[in-house]
Amino acid sequence: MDVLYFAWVRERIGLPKERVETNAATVSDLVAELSAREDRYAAAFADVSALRVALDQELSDFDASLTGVREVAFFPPMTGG
Amino acid sequence: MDVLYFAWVRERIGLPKERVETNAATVSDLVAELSAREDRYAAAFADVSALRVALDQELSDFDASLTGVREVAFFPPMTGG
Amino acid sequence: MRVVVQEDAFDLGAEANAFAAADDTNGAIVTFTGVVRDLATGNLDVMEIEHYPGMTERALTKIAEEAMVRWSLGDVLVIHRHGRLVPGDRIMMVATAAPHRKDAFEAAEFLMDYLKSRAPFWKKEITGAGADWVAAKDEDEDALTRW
Amino acid sequence: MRVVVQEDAFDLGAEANAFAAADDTNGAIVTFTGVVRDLATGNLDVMEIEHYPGMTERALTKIAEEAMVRWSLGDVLVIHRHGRLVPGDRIMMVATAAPHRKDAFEAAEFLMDYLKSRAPFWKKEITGAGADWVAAKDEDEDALTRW
Repeated sequence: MDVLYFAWVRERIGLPKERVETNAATVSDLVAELSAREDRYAAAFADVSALRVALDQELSDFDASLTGVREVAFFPPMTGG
Repeated sequence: MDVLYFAWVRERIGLPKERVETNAATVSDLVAELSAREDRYAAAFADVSALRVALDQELSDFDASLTGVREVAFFPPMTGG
Repeated sequence: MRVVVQEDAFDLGAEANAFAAADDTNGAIVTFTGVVRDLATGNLDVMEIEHYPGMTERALTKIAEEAMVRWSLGDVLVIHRHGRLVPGDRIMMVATAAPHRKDAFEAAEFLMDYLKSRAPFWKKEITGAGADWVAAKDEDEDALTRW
Repeated sequence: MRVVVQEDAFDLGAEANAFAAADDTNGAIVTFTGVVRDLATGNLDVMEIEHYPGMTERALTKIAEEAMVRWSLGDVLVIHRHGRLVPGDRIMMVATAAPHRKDAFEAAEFLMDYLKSRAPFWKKEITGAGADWVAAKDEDEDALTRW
């Protein structure tokens, strides 16, 4: 699936988008898998309460299932307007 | 003093403004005095709860004193905006 | 702060741009524009707006000053027309500029609520069937209790 | 209903005039415009706005549709910029048209509250001292409980 990062999550991880092959069942599983991979992921995901996640461009939750999802995005709380 | 009429009060009384010589102490006294004068005044002032009054261009009450007042205006509730 | 009472049409866009151009300390700009609505029957020919010259300017200025005192505002604009208007014409506008959006919104609603019931304007609707003065609505008077 | 996400500047006045020109059934038109404010220190050079192409349009459309369902509205407009802006630049605007002013005001506030916390935009402030992502405010999240 495609994993996208925005704002300081993008800066901390060092890239805006990547293709991830995973069997993670939920968003939290994916976060754990990425965090175990490299320090920069662990740093970005250290406090998930400070993060938001979107599945296929809809806001979702960290315990949501990834079944059938093609695009996951992680970012901080929005600050538009 | 100058007495002004607006909207349907003006139409009912038949003039926008007149000079009135009076010793009326309050707005209510002035209303009674005008109403006694002619039917068209009595008709316009029949229900003062449907009217508003301004003294020297400030909204006021029917029991307000007319001492020192130069301009009295009678009109229905406003409908601006 | 600017209060304008005029018979002529005003340009909403030009007024909004000029109002918003003022500075970069007010992050929030709200405008409200009132438009002459046609009647439910769709046969309004003319909306005539009478006012009380002198008192109108005083009342609007007082309301605008009150808004500046109650909310943290950078600027306030009030424009109100009188005379003969037709459906689709813009009757009036208010604009508020504030550092924060809550102040800009609340102040604009306050201005509208007070302007409706405390500024000396009276509307008359003229149709083929005759002319009728618009009656004040209880809900407009009730709206003032919010402030 | 129109939702626009663009890098280019927009003309508030032209947009307001075009939006208000639509018809004579909506007596009330409200606009909100967000302007890049300078910092308290007065040294903001650039405000960079990042967004999530695709999701941004979906989120704004969903919020605008929700407003059309909740209030009696004739029309809704949302414009939001992204990219590099400087103090005084207009970031975004919303506009609502309704038969009654209460609907127009409430819907505009609703649009702003949701757009602030539910549309994927992120602001970064760049000064001579460096760059900082703007933190979301608890009060913006709290504002949603009103609706």
